[in-house]
Amino acid sequence: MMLLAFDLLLAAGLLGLAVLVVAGPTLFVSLVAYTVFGLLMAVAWARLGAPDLALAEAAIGAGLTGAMLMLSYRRLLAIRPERTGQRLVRRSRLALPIALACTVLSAGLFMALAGLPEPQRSAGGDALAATAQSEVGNPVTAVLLLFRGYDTLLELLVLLVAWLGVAMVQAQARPSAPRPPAPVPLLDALLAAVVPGTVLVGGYLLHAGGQAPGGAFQAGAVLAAAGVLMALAGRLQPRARATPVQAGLLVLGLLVFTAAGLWPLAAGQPLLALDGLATVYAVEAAMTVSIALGLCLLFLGAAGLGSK
Amino acid sequence: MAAQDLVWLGVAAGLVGLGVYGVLVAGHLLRKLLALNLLGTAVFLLMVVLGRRGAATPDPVSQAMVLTGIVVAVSATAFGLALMLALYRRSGEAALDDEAGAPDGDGRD
Amino acid sequence: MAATELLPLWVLVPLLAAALAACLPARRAGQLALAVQLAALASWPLLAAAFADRGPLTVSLAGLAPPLAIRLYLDGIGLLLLGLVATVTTAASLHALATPGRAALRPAFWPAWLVLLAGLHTVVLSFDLFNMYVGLELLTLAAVALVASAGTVAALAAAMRYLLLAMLGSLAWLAGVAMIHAGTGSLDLELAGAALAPGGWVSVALALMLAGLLLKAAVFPLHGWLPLAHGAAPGAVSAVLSALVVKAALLLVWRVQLWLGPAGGADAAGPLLAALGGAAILWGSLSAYRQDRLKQVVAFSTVAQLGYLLLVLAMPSAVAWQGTTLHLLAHGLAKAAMFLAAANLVRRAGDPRLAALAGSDAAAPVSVFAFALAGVSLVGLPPSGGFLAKWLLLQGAWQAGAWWLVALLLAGSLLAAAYLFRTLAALLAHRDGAGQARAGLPVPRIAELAALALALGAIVLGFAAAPILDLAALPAGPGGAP
Amino acid sequence: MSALLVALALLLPWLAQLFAGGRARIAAVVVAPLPLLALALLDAGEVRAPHLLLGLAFAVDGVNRPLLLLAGLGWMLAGAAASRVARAPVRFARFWLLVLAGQAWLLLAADLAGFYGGYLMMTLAAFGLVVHAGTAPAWRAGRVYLAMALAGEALVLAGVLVVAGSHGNAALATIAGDVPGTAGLLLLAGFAVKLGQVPLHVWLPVAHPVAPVPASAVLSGVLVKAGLLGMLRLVPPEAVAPVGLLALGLLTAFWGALAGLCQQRLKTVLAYSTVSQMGLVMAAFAALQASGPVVLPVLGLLALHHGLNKIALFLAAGGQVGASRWRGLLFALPALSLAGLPLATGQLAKDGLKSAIAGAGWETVATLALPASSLLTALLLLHAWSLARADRPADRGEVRPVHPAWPLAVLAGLVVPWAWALAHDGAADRTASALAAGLLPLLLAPVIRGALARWPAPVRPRLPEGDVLVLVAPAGRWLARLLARGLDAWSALDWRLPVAWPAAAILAAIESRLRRLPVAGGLLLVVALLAALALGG
Amino acid sequence: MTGWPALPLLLVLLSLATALAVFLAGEARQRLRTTLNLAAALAKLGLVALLLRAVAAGETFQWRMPLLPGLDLVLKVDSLTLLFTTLSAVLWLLTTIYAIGYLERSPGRARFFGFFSLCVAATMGIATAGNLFTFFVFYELLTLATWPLVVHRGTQASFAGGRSYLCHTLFGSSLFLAGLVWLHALVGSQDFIAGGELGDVLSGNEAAQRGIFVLLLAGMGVKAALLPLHGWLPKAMVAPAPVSALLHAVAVVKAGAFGIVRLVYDVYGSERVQALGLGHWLAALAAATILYGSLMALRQADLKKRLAWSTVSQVSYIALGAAIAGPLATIGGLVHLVHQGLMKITLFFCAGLYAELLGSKRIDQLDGVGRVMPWTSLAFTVTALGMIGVPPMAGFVSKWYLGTGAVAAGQSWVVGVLVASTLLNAAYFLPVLGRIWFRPPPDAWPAPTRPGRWARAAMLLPALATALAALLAGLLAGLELSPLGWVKLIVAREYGG
Repeated sequence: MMLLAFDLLLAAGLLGLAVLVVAGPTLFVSLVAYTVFGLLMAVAWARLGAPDLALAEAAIGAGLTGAMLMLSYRRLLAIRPERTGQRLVRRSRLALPIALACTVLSAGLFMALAGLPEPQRSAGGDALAATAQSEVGNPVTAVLLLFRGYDTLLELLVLLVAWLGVAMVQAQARPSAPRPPAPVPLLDALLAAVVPGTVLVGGYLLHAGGQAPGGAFQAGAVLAAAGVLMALAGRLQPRARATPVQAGLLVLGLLVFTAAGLWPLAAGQPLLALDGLATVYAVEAAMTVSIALGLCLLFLGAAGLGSK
Repeated sequence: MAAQDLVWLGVAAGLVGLGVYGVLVAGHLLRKLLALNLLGTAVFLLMVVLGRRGAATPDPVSQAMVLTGIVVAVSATAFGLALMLALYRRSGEAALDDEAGAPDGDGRD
Repeated sequence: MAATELLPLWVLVPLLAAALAACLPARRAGQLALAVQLAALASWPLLAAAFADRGPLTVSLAGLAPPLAIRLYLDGIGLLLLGLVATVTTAASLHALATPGRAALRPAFWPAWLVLLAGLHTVVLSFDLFNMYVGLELLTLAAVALVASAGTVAALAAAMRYLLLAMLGSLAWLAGVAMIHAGTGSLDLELAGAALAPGGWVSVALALMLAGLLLKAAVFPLHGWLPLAHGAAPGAVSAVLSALVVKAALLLVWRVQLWLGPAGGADAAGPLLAALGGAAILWGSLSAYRQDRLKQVVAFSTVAQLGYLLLVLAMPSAVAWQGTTLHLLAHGLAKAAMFLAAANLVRRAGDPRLAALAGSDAAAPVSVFAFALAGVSLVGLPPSGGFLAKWLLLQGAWQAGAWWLVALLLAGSLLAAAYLFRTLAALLAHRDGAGQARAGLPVPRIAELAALALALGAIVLGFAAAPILDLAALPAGPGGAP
Repeated sequence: MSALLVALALLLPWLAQLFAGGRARIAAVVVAPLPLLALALLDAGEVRAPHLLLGLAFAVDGVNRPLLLLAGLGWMLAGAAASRVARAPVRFARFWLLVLAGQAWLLLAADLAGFYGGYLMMTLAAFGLVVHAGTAPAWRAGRVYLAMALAGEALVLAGVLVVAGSHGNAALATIAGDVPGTAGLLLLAGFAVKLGQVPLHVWLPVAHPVAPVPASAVLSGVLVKAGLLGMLRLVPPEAVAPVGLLALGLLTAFWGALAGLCQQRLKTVLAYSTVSQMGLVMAAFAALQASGPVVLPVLGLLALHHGLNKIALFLAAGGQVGASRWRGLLFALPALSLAGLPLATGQLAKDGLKSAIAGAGWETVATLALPASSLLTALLLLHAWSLARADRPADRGEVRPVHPAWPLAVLAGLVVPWAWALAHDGAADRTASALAAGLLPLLLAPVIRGALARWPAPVRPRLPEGDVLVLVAPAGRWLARLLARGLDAWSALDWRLPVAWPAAAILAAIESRLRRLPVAGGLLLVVALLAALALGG
Repeated sequence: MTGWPALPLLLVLLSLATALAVFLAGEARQRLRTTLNLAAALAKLGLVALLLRAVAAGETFQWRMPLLPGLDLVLKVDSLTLLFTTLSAVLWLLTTIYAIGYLERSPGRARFFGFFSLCVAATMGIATAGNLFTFFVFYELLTLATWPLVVHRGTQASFAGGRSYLCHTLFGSSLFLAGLVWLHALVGSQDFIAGGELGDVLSGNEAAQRGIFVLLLAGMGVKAALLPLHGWLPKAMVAPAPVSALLHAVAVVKAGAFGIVRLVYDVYGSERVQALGLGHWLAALAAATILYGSLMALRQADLKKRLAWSTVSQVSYIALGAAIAGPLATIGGLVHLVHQGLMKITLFFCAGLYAELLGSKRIDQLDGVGRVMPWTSLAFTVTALGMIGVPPMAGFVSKWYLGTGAVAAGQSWVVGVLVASTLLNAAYFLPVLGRIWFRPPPDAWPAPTRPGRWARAAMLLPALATALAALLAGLLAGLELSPLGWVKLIVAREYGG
C-alpha cells in the first residue's frame, strides 16, 4: 500500500516538473525543472527495479545533460548579451489545437497500453535463461554485449556521429584563444578530492558491470563527469580540432568491439559471438574510454566552450 | 495489470503528450530540445513499465534498449545544442519559424 | 555459407571506415570513403549471385536463435537498394571530391558521409525493429550533420528543423516498437508479425510507427522540411539525401506493411498511404512548377516522385511491385544525377535563381544534357527506366481496376513534364549579354561526368530492366521467408 | 500517226521555252504548233505511254481532228502576231507556250487523267495571258477569269473522279459509252463555263478584250473550243435532255448578240460575237446528242469556220482598220464570212446546222430561230465594222504596217473551211435556193442598221462589259469580305487553356505554413490518427 | 525468309551514333560535323537502297529485344516501313545539305545537328517499329528530340511555340499510353501483322475495341494534326526553316500519319475498322481537318504559317485514305505520304530561302521575287501547283486515287471534299504565285543578305532536287520504282489488294 502512495507521489512530481519544463514562465525555470526531473527519473528507475537505468539516468540524464543545457543557456546569453531580458518568443497560434491533439494522443496511448496482451514467449525470458549459461552475471550487460551486441556497436557509432556533427558545426565558429587557467585554490582542493574519487567509482562500476548493475555506459558517464569538471575548471583545454590521439581514443571502443566481433569469424564461429569473460571485459574497458571521451567532447561542443 | 503499472503507464502517456506539445509549441529552440528529452524519457519509461508488467524486474532486453536510447538521446541533445548555438551565432535567432531564412545557400557550397 | 556470413560486413566495413576517417585529414578521409564505396560496388555482384541462387539471405548475429538475437535479412528490393546506394554514393562522393568547396573540406564531412553509408546499409539489412530505430537514428544524425556542413544560415536552420522533426519521428517509431515488443514478446519482424493479432493497441502502435516513417520519408503533408534541407545542402549531399535517405524510411514502410500488415491489419492502411502518395505527386509537381530556384524545383520533384512509391500499397500485385522497384532505382539514379547537375549549373552561374541560369547550355553543356536525361527518366518518357516503371505501375493499376491510379499516374507524368520543360526552357533560353563574364566558378570535369554517368544509368535502366526485375521478384513478404 | 510526231507535238512548246528568252522567240512561237497541224492532216491512230502519270494515251480521231487543224493554224497565225506585243514580250512568250503545251496535251489526250491535265494546265496558264497588260482592269478581268475557270475546273474534276471511280483511268473511247448521269451533269456544267454558255459566259467578254491582240485571238478562236471537245468526249446523251441544251444554245446565241450590240469597244463586241457563235455550237451539240454522231462534221466545220475567222477579226482589231481601204476589206471579208455570206463557209456551216437541227426533229427552231440569229449576227458584225472603221490614228503619223499574219488569217478563214467541207462531202451539195435564203439576212441587216441609226446615241442602250457580272460581282466581293472577317475573328480567339494555374502566392503561402514546426507536428498527429482509424476500422 | 536481323537496328543506330558524335564533336569543329552528317546520310541512303532491293525480292528483316517479361522491343522492315524510311532518308540528306547552308553563321549548330540526327533516328525507329510498344517508345523520343529544335532560337516566341508543342504532344501521348496499356492488359504484346488480327482476339468486346481505337487515334492524331489537336503546328513554325522543312512537313507530321496507317491496317485491319463503324468517323474528322486547315490557311499573312496550315490540311488526306475501305483509297493515302512530303519540303525550303536571302517572311513581301530568284520561285511554283493537284505533279496522283477510291467505296461525298480542298488550295496558293511572278519587285528588300556562293548553292540545290522529285513522282508514276509503284506493291502484298 505504501509503495502505491510513493508511486503516486513520484508520478505527480514527474508530471508537475514536466509541465514546468514545457510551459515554465522563463527559460531558466524550465532548465532547473528539467534537472530536478532528471533526478526524480533516476529514483523512478530504481523504484521500477532497473538499477542499471537508475545509474545511467543519474550520470547521463540528470548530470551531464543538465549541466550541458545550463552551460548552453549561459553561452546563449554570452553570444548576444543585449537580449538577456527579452520575453520568450510569442507562443504559436496553434497552441490550443495542438494541446488538444496531444491529450488525445496521450489518452489513446494510455488506453492502448492498458489493453496490451501478455505474450506467451518473450525475448526477455530467453535472455534470462541464456544469461544463466553465460559467464556474465548481469542480464542487461549480457544482452547489451553478448546477445544484441550489434545494437551496442551501432550505438557507439551514434555517439561518434553526434560528435562529428558537433565538430562540423563548431568548426565554423572562430576558435577562442586558449585562456591560461587562473589559479583558484579552493577549486584545486575540490578537484584534488573529487576527481580521483570519480575515477575510482568509474573503475568499480566497470568491474561490477559483469555480474551486477553497472557497465561500460555508467562507468563512461562517471568518468565523463570528471572530465567535464576538469574542463570547467580550465584544466583541460578543449581545442577546436580533435587531435589524432583524441580521435583515436574516441573510436577505440568501436575498433575493439568490431575486432572482438570479427575474431570468431576467423575461427568459423558466428559473428559477434564474444567468447569468454576476458573479451567482454576488454571490450567493456575500451567502450568506457570511448564513451567517457565522447561524452566529454560532446559536452564541450554543446556548451560552446570550444569556440567564441 | 496491477494498479502500479497503470499509474506508471499514465505517467508515461502523460509525459508523451507533454513532450510532443513542448516540441511543437515551445518558441525557443532550447525549450524544444528539453521537450524532446522529455519525450525520450517518456518512451523509455513506457518500455520499462511494459517490460515489468509480469515479473518484478523488467526484462533485460527492455533495459538494454532504454540504455541505448538514453545514450542516443544525450548524443542528439548535444548535437542539437551545438547546432542551436551555431544558428544563434549566425542568425541571431534561437527560433525556427521565421520566414526570413532564405530557402537555400548562395550557390557556393 | 560465406556470402551470408559476409552480410554484416556491409555495415561493419563502413563503420570501421568512419572510425578511421575521423582520425584522418579531410583529403585522405575522402579517398578512404571513395575506396569503401568502390569496394561495395565491386562486391555487390557477388551478393547478387548469392541471392540469385539461394533467394532471400538471413543471418542471425551472435549465433543465437530469434527472438533474442538480431537477424539481418536481404530480399530482392534490399539487394537492389544496396546496389543503388553503392552507385549513387560513389558518383556523389566523386562529385564532392572533385568540387572544391567549404563543405567537403571540413574534417567531419567524410566521416559523417561514411556513417550515413553505414546507416543506409543498416536500415536496408535490418530485420529487427529496434535495430531499425538505431539505423534510422544513424541516418538522421549523419544527414543533419551533412546538411549543416553547407555552413550557410539557411543550411543551419534547415538542419535544425530536420533534426527536431526527425527525432520526433524516431521517437514515434520507438513508441510503436515498444508496444509491439511488449505485445508480441519479440523484436524480430517475422516473429512479431506471426504473433500479432488485430486489436485496438496494434492499430495505435502501427499508426505511430507509420506516422514516424512518413515524417522521415517526407511524404505529403509532412514534407515541409525536405525542400529546405535538400535545397540548402551541398550538391553531393542533397543528391544522396533525395535519392537514398528518404527511400530508407519508405523501405521500412513497405516492410511494416508486408510483414506486420496481414496479421496486424496494417494492409488496411494501404489505401490511405496510397492516397497520401497521390496527393504528394500532385502537390510536389505543382509546387515544383512554381519554384524560381533550380534546387527547389528538384527538391519538390523529390516530394512528388516519392508519392509514386506509395501507390503500390493500394494495388499490391506482382506487376505493381516490379514497377515500384524499378521506379525506386530509376528515381534514385535520375534524382541524384539531377541534383549533381543542378549543383554544377548553380555553381557555374553563381546564382541559384532560374532566371540567372539562361544560356547555361553554352556554359555547362554536359550538365544541361545530364539534367535533361535525368528529367526524361523522372517524367517517364520512353527510352528511360522511369518509363518502364510507369508502364508497369499503369499495368498494375489497370489490372487492379484502380482508375483513379491510372489517371493519377498519367497526370503525374504530365505535371512532371511541365516543370521539367519549364526548367529546361530557362536553361536553354538565349542569354542576353552573353559577352560579359559569368559570376560563377568553373565546374570540374569529373563533377559533370559523375552527373552524366548517373543520368545515363537511369536511361540504360530502360533497356536493362529484365534481369533487374528477375532479381526483385515479389519482395519476400511473410510467404517468402527462408 | 507516229509516236514521234505526238511526242514532238507535246514537247515542242516546252523546248521552245528555252528559246523564248533569246532572239528566236517569234520563230519558236510560230514553229511550236506545227506538229499539231501535221497530226491533224495525217491519218488517225493511237499511242499509249503506260508509264507516264496514270497510263497516258494519245489519239487523233474524228472528234479532235478539226480542232487540231484549227489549233495548228490558229496558234501559228496568232503566234506570228505575237511579235507586236510590246510589254514584257519574254514573259508573254513563256505563258503563250505554256498555254499551247496545255492545249496540245488536251487535244491529243485519249485518257481521262491526261484530258483533265491538259484542260487544267491550259486554263491556269491562260491566266498569264489575260493579266499580261498588268493594268487594273486586266487584274480585275484576271480575277474573274480565274474564279470562273477554277469553278468550272472543280466541276470537271468532280465529274472526272466520279467517272474514274467506276472505270479507273480508262481510255476516253471506252468511257464515252456509260458515263453515270450525275457525272455527266457535272462535266456538262464545267465545260459550259469554258464554252461561255449563259449565265456562265460573264468572264469571256471581260477577259478577252484586256488580253493582248494575239492572246485574245487564241482565247476566242481556239481555247473556247476546249469545252466543246470535253462535251463531245465525256458528256453522255442522257445527262441533260437535248432539247434543254438546244434552248441553252439558242438563249446564249441571242443573248450574246443583243449584249454585243450594246457594247462600245470593238474587242468586246467580237467577244460577244464569240459567245453567240458558241450558243450555236451548243445548239449543234444538242442536235448531235439527239441524232447521233452523224452531225459531227457539221460541228467540226462550224468550229473551224468560226475559229479561223474570229482569229482574223481579232488580228484586224489590232491593225487600225480605219487607216486604209485595204485594211477595211481585210476586216470585211472574215466578218461577212461569219455573217453567213453565200459561197463563204459561214453560210455553209449555217445550212449544215439548219439541216442537223431539222434532222433532230425541231423543224420550227430550224426555220425560225436560226435565220433570226443569223440576222442578229449580221447586225452585230455590222456594228463591229462601224467601230473598226472609226479606229484610225488621230494624226497621219504612226500607222503601223499591216502585219502579214492578218491577211494570211483572212485567207485561211476563207479557204480552209472550204477545203475541210470538200474533204467531208456531206456539206458540199447546197442547192441554189439555200444560197439565196442565206443572202436574205445580209441584205436586211444594213436596212435595220439604218433604221436604228436615227435612234439618238445617248438613248442607245449601253451595257457594261460582262453584263450579268456587274450584278453578281458585288455580291461575290461582299461574301469574300465576310469570310475573311469571320476567319480573322476566329483565328484571333486565344485558345489558351483558361485553367488558372494556382498562383505562385497561394502555393508559396501554404508551403511556408507546412514548414513550420507546429503545423508539421500537428499534421503528424493527424496522420497518426488517420492511420490508427484506418487500421482500427 | 528473314535476312540479317541487325539491319533494322543499324538503321536506327546509324543516326543515333551520328547524333552522339556530333554532340561530342562540339561547336568548333564545323568541318568534321559536316562530313559526319553527310557521310551518315549517304550511308543511310545506301542501306535503304540495299533494303529496297531485298524487300522487293520478298525478304523481311526482324530484330527483337526482350524489355520486360512479355514485352519486347521489335524492329521490323517490311514494305510499308521502307516507304517511310526511304522518304526520311532521302529528305534527311537534302535537309542536312540545306541546313548546312542555312545555318552558316548562326550559333548553336552542334546542338542543332545533334538533335537533328536524333530526330531522324526516332523517325527511323517509328518506321521500323514492329509493335505498338516500340512505336510508342520512338514516338515519344521524337517529341523529345524535336522540342529543342523548335526552341532552337531561344527567344520568347520560340518558347511559346515549344510550350504549345509540348502541351499537345504530351497530352496526346498520355492518351496513347492509356490506350496502349488498356490494349496490353487485354491482349498482351501484339506485333504488327498485315491485315491486323486484333479483331478475332478481342471479338467479344466491341466497346473496348472502340475505346482503345479512339485513345490510340488521339495519340497519333496530335502529331498528324487532326482537328482538335492541331493547334501546335502553326505555332511551331517559329523554328528555323530546316526544322520546319524536315520535321513539321515530313518527320513529325508523317510519324502521326504513319501511326494512323499502322493502327488501321496492322493493328485492327481495315475490315475490322469499318465493321466497328470507326471508318466513317475517321473519314469525317479527316475531311473536317482538310477543310478547316485550308480555310485557316487563306488568311495567314506569314508564308510559313500558311504552309503550316496547308500541312495540317494535307496530312489529313492520309488519314482520309486510311479511313476509306478498299485498296484504291489506301493507295491514295499511302502515296500521298510520300508526295506531300516531297512537295511540302520544297515549299519550306523555298520559304527558308526567301526569308534567309531577302528577309521576306510575309507574303506581301514576296512581290516580284520571281525576277530576283527565278529558280527558287520556279521550284515553289511547280510544287504549289502540285499541291493544288495540277496533273503532271505528284499531288494529282494521290488526289486521283483518293477520289476514285472513295467513289469505288461508295462514299462519293469525299469527292466533294477533295474538290473543295482543291479550290481552297488554289485560293491560298495562286495569290502567292501571282505576287511572285506578276507584281513588280519593291525597291528595297526587307533584310537582303549575301551568303557565300557555297551556302546559296547548298540551299538552292535541295529545293530544286525535291521539286524535280515531286514532278517526276507524278509524271513517272507508272514505273515500279516510283512511289506509286512501291505503294501498289505494299497494298498488293500486305492487304490482299
